[in-house]
Amino acid sequence: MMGSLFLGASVFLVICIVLAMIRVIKGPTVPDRVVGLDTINTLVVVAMILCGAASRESIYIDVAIVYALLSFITTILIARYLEGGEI
Amino acid sequence: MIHNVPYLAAVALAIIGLYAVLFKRNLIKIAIGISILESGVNLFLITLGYRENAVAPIYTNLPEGTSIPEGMTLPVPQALTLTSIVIGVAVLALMLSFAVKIYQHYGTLDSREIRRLRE
Amino acid sequence: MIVEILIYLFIAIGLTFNLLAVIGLLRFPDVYTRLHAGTKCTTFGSIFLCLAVMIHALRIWYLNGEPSSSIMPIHTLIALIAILITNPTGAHAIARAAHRSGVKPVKAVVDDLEEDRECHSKKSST
Amino acid sequence: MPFQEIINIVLPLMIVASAVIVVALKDLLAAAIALAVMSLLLSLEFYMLHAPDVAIAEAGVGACLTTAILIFAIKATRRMEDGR
Amino acid sequence: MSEPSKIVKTIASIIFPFTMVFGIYVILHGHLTPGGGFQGGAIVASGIVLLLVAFGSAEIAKRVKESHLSILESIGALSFISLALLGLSTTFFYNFLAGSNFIFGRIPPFGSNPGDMNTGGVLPLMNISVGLKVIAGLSAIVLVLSLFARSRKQRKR
Amino acid sequence: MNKIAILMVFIIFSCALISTILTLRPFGEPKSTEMDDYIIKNAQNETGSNNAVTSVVFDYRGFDTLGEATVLFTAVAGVLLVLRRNAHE
Amino acid sequence: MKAFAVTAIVAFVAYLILTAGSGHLALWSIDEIIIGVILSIIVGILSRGIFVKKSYRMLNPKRWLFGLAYIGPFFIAMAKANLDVAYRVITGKIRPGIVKISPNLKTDLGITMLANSITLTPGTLSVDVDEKSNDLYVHWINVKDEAMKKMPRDYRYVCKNFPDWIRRIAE
Repeated sequence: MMGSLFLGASVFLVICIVLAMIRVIKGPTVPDRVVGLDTINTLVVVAMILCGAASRESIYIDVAIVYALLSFITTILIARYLEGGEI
Repeated sequence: MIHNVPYLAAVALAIIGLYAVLFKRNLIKIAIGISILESGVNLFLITLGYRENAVAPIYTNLPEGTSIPEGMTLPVPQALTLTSIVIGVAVLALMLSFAVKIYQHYGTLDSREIRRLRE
Repeated sequence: MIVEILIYLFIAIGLTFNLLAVIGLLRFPDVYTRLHAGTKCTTFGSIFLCLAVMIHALRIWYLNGEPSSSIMPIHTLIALIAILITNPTGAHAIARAAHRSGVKPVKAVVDDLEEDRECHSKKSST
Repeated sequence: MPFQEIINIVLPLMIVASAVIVVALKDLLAAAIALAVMSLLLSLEFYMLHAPDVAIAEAGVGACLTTAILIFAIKATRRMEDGR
Repeated sequence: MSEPSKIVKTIASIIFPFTMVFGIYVILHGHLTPGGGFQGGAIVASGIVLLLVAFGSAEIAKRVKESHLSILESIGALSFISLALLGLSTTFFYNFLAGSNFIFGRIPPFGSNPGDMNTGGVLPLMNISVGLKVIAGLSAIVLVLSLFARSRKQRKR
Repeated sequence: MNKIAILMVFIIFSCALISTILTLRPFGEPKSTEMDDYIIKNAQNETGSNNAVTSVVFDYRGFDTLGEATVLFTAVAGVLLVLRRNAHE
Repeated sequence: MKAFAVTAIVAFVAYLILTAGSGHLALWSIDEIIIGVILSIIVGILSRGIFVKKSYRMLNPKRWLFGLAYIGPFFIAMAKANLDVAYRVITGKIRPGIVKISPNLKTDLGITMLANSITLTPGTLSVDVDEKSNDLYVHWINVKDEAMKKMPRDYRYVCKNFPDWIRRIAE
């Protein structure tokens, strides 16, 4: 019961990711694309947590923590490149 | 046919990667193409090992009522993919360092131009 | 029973705000306003979705009583804290990089940062 | 489980779409960003196929290290694919 | 112009120890939860990328020298091969510690269990050695590439 | 001439890949061999590890990991060899 | 030495939170605790000068209590922020601008907390920070005319009384 509820929520999130990818495809400048990437990061972390809860596996949530910590590094790396500083 | 979409996606990734390797002229783009090809192979291997209504082959806090051999995905393809990913990043780094060095020598990243300049 | 209603409510709120974030990402005209939508709404929505998962897991822990069922709520909390810390900082980094790489805010009424930077460059050049 | 099937149909299509963008874009920095999106979605797909080990490896390598190496290489050479 | 902003620096200094703790957690719990030597090594190397981005390579040069990295890599490779060789009385890569009631020598009960750190035989030790190797290798790659990019840029000026 | 050869290679490879896919088993029902069932059943007893993937990586197929470590070492050595001399100049 | 101790203790606590539920010794097993001690020493050595710089101000428990109390108004402001963004997404009414505010915060941690709170609260997004005077440049989605009159802009229009809260927490 609860499992299919969480899975349905993650299907909805996947559809949100499809919409956010339109911004990554269209984005006229590179910062627009980075904004899309950032949004997709958060959505994917939440989708992972929901699917872990749906399949009743508590150990799956570690993957979400890894993503939440590491996606930040990618974002500031690209931001540093864009503002022209030495990395 | 509609259920076989992951297989088709794996093949499509491989074909896209192959296209980038064969038809693009920028060396960094070629390296990216090889990376995409390798992602396709990884996806194919993982898809081969997937079982419907199964969980990962890890016994820690397994949900109750899992039948032991049938209720788990196959572990061997996952292990192979694991080694493949680390090899992939190492090889990508090697290719990119060669590309950077070539740019330093010839001042261009175009593969045909480099071939012409070398002669 | 009331717990289930709470879970349904939280999931509905979270999904609504995530959808709003994505629509805002598509509709707004420039980088800064898109960042408004993409940061605030996704953070808020993910707080509620994580809370729903945590309530569900805490109920299992309460019914079950084994220490090993405490792993799921605690790890979800850690992931939520990581999102809460890193998300606004990433937005700040992107906004700063966009402004420095020359993206101007569309239809801006006032731009103090641009004025200050021009003043600064004039001073240093003279 | 129809939801699982929907996810397993939509996600691979998105992965292929992002791969097409990677090859089509002329700006190498944008291509690197699209590659990061692709590896993100690939990791989610691995997760849905119940391979969390591989998902963690793809997350750690694809989210940070591949992008970092690519951006360092782009910084050492030049950003556009063709043109001076 | 070239410094990253104060906010990014502060958040990076807060995040960095937790990234390290989580990476080592993933390495050490490789035989219980998803993870292992490669994954944890990639996470720790990403932590080093975070330092590189937020504080510049001077900060890293204070802490880590190239000789440290090569020593780490050698230690990892040597301990991996010697752990494999120690089981040679039966076969190469024989798990000689499992079931011996020595360190890491317990056998978990069959089926679902909450996970015990003291199991797994040589697998945790191998995880640690491969983790050291991956940390050293990937950080060396990233550091050398970033140094090269910087030296190129200075020459252009 | 050269371009036509490349195009031929591309088309042949693509056709081979697509025709392979059409003959595969349906998604989600793999042919489970004896090896996989053996590993899933006995990994916990033989290696004492809860995670079957780790026991495959380091125990049943340790040679693969050895090869992987060699490749990683070679790649790192190659990168250092190519780039390091330049950083010192 | 003190920096090392603080970092190691924080790492140890983080490890304990990560491995909660592993045994019956009040949620932890004895093996995990032994390994946690070793790990915290390693992490302390690795990141001794990064996590704690010079000030030990945050060791005071009163500041942590204020930090907990800060969650309440912050969450209310965040809910308002989201309703506001929802309104602007649907109607498309925006009047953006970048304004400069001087909240007079001195420490790095304080300015970081303020910037992150500003990013998550109604209609504002921190764009840049002045390295010397700690002035914040804020992108405001709906600029009010009252705030534009004086040149050192009044920060109460942008971020209510958050600087006072943060002064109590971090300074």
